[in-house]
Amino acid sequence: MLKVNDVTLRFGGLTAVNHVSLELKEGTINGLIGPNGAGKTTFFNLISGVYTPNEGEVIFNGIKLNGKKCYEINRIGMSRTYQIINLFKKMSVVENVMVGLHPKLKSGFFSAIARTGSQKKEEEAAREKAYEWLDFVGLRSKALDPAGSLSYGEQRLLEIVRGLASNPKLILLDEPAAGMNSKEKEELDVILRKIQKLGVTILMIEHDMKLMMGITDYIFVLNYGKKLAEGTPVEIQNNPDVIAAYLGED
Amino acid sequence: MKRRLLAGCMAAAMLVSLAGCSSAETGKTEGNTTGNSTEVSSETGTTEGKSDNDPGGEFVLGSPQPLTGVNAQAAQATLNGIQLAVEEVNASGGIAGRQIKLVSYDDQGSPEEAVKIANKMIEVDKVDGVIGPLLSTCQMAQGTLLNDAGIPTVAIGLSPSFMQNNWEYVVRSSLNSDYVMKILAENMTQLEIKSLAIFSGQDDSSKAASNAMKTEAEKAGIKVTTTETYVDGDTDFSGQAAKIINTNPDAVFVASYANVQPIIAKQLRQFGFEGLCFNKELFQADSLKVAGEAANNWIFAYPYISYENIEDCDIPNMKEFITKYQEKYGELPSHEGAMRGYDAVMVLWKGAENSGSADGKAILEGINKISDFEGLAGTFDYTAGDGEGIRTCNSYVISGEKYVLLDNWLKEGGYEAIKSK
Amino acid sequence: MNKMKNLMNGKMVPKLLLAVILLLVPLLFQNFNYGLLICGFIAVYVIAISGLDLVFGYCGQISMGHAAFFAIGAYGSAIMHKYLHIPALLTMIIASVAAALIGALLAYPASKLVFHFLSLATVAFGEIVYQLAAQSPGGITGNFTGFYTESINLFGFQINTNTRFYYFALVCVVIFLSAKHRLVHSREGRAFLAIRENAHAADGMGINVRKYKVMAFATSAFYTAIAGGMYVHFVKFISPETVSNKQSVMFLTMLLFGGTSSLAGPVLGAASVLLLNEGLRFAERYQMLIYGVLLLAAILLMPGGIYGVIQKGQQKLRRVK
Amino acid sequence: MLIQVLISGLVIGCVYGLIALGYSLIYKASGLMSFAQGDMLTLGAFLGYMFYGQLKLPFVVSLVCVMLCMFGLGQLLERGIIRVLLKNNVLPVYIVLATIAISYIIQNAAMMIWGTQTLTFPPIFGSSLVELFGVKVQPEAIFCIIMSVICMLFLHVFMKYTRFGTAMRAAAMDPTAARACGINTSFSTGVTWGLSAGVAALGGMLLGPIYGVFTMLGAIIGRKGFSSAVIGGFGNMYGAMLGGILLGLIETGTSAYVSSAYKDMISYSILLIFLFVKPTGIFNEQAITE
Repeated sequence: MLKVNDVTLRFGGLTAVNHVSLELKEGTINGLIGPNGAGKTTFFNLISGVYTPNEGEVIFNGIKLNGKKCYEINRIGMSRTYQIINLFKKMSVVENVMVGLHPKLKSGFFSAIARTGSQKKEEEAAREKAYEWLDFVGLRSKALDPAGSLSYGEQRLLEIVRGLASNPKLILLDEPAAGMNSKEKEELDVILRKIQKLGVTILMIEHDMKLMMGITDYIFVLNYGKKLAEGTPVEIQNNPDVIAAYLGED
Repeated sequence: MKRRLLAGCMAAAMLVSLAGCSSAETGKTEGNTTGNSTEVSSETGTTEGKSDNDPGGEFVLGSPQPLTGVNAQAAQATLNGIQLAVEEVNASGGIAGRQIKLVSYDDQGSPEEAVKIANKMIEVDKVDGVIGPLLSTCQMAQGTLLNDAGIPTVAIGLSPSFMQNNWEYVVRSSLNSDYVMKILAENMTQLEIKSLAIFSGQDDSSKAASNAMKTEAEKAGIKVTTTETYVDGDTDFSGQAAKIINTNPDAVFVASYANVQPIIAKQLRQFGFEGLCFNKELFQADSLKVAGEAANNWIFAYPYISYENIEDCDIPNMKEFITKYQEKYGELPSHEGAMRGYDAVMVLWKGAENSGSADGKAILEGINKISDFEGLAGTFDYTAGDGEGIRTCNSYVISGEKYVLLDNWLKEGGYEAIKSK
Repeated sequence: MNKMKNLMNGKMVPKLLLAVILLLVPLLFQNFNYGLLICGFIAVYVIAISGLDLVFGYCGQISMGHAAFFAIGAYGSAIMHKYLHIPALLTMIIASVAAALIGALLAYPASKLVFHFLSLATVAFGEIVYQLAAQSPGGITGNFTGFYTESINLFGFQINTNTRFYYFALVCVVIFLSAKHRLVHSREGRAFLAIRENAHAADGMGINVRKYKVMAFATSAFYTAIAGGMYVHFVKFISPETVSNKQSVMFLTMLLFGGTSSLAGPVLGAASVLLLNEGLRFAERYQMLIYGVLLLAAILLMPGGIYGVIQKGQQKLRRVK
Repeated sequence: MLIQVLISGLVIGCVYGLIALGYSLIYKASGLMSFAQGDMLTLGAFLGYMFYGQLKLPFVVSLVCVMLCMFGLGQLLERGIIRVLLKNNVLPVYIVLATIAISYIIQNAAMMIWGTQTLTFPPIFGSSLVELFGVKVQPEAIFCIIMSVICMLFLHVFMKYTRFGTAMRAAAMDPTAARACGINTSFSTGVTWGLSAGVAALGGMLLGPIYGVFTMLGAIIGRKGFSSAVIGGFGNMYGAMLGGILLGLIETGTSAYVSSAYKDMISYSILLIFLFVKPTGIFNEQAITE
């Protein structure tokens, strides 16, 4: 469903992403690991349209993404979360999710002002849908609180469910478990499985190896912007290059 | 929840605003003026009978002037002149026996403020007469309101535009700039000027003056080489000055605010223009100081001139005025607005004197009967009924950084001296 | 179903009470034209400021040249009315649509500018429109001599007295505020808020940031232009001084005094600043100095504006309860 | 005529440059924008009139006094108002509006203290005109050009090569990092505001003798300073000066050769065009786009 062929991104002299190719299969949970500064988040920004690759191409469900803007890529069905939480702090929790629904809603400017029947119905349906998504992560009780007032773990979950609201085919999760305690990590594990059941493919950056090895079907390893290895979690655990890169022997 | 909040706030806002208006209405903030005008009396609820002229009541005189902004200097001088006149009139019994209470406002030179002030003067202060604002745009905005309320206004603006709205209750105590332009055109033909460049501000009175100058000049067969303008508040006119000189006119006509006069004078001389310059109004005394010798050979036609010291003045009533002005304010009038304001109050007083009543209509009829009233600007004659009291004035030339009557200057051969240079 | 319950338990009462008060105002102030005039001005400014609130309070895009749209609304309506003899109400709408288009035209290239430079672009735009009004080609705007026009003629019913204009302005305020209320609580409103909060994330959530910035600018231009049209047909005279950059600063001051991103903020802001202006009349030439000092004090002490203070008060009340 | 246009374009351009230097300094040091620079110029002119005109101090002494007073005022402004606003982290527009309030206060306070007349700033080099390329020019005009260039060079050297200058630039780029390396950022931002006020006051002292001193002297020049700063590249010292001179020449040229009616409109349109087409200005200062 996502094919990345030989993609390169240069910042002036620095090659942040160096000829990386990978492919994601429908409905799988994929991991993206590598030491700090390996170019993981840059790779995410590359796919989601924040940067345009200097070389190579990114194909998503047969559509070439090079040069498309973030919101266009989002509308084709790819959502994402951010390493540093990017919630709309002063808006309420449920409103954050409703913003996620934005591409799915139809009501325009004038129907909003005239408050036509269809617009009212669509708004109510959107609000219901948002509440459903809040149940999905157990945040319904805090629906009307400002997003900024949630705990760190809850904000992470809200960001994930905000991404899911537009029923994407693929969701990119940038270190969802960062800053979570073990109980929250267990909950995250359950939620990730629920997301997979919805048929949504996941590509996840994460440093917590226990969580990654338990949940992912397939893992890619990046180091210094190059793809070091790929394979099932077991293969990756015993792959000498990966171990060397992590333990820094070479 | 949102709807309740909206409703509550709307109510709160409207009530706040209405309470505010009513509090303003009960004269809490009565316009008190600097200087020793009569003590501020809190407004009684009853509305004074406008028509009766019981001696007990006061004659409320409104004066909205642009006390802040670019024209603050002229406005302050005008206010001083008005206050001086008010004291004099009160000392000699007031208007039709009623002491004048001056109510002064700052209209910041904005027509919107002028409209609000006009309404406040009519409703809250219940003015019996108004001295018009210095800026014609404010006069234009206020004119209809005061006219429909039957309140006599003595305007002091120079531009002809606001006198064309046939407002019955508005008369002018200053000199309409169209007449000044006729006089200047006569001077130009007298001095055999063949070509003229025009440098004008965008404000209404400058625009009106430069347009009138263009028509008068063409009528007198003088070719207008170019018309340059400047933006209000601008200080650099070198581009315009260079262009004017490039068309090498015999003379340059300048229509501008007071603080622009010295700058353009210096820049014209700096760029090598030695010819005569004509100014739409009096070349102010302190502008003369800033301009220095660059102001020499500037000619203007104006009813009054400002003085460095009292001895220079040889017109009896003017000398008396500037002496009293110096006593009260410790300085000579810095802008001729003082004379305009003074004359305006005097015209109003004379009008009430002729008709013997303080009622708006009566004052107006009284003013239209004035035929030989000796004001600072000269002899006022309103009998023509078009609201213009002054029609002629003499011309002056600046020579040796002093005001000199044009006729004397010509007799002494001052012009030949320049022509030969 | 909880909506119906609210209607029943007297939520209608404050709204009815407000409506009664507002309708009674002219009767209470029979001979008090000045008060009504100020209320008329307040209504005009409420609409202009609500427009500015849309683009600044909700969408986070600063505009320091909004007097330009006020000018387009006022001059457009007055000129069309005089030369094309179109009835005043229609010219107001046409001029406002034109202002909205010009607003969109300005917003499109300006949407990539970061805060300070967007404010510079709007200052420049405001100055250009002011210069055009001050020395228009062929003197169509009457330049500094000003431009006279007539009051609105609603199918034969001349709105020329302060009382009639008060009611007309009241109707306009209700229409425009409820439209803003609905817009803010819709998909577009959420998009505006998302852009204000975090444009980068909004982009990631499928919101075409540029399109919504342009929409916010155009809507606020429409509001401010309508206010300009109402002003010119109320005062029946317009000249360039009214649309100088001092006016743009006045709009921003009122919005910040009142409190941004709220329905009541602009109302409180417009009312308080205008009344303050009237209250300071006694100060004559020191009026602007006091105004500057008060403005500075308000910014330092009351960043949320009056509405912010009320909200803090409500929150404290709720916590106490 | 061309020479006249060039010289006067240069004079007004240099003053625009000085104001633009002030904007760039403030922006470089605190990422903010002050709308009170024009009025700092006016205040500088009034103080200059007081020291040099009324107290009859020699010009150099009064220049130093004025610069010190304005330096102090600039710091006072930053510490008293801007920092308080930054502390209770208000929206940037509040700071912009605060500077506008300050400019109202300065204008009206100056009017109250020095009255409303146009005051004569006594000439610095006697009142005789000087011949330059066959054109009679006021000596103050040449003095203005020279002083502006000196000021720009001084600032450039100060910012680039002195320890304190580099500290100020570091504080602007990343206050937290600068603090980590022991730079007292609050002090350095205060100094920057003081410096830019001093530069504006210098502009006032230079313009005073040419145009006279009145409350609205700096109003329009202040806004034009923005255009010159953006044209040159906002935040860049060279850019400010070059932008100022370019704008001065373009303005004087258009009003001489084309028409003076739209002189102001042209300078604002240039600002708009640069903002939309080349926001980074001639010196490619990466300050503007997101």
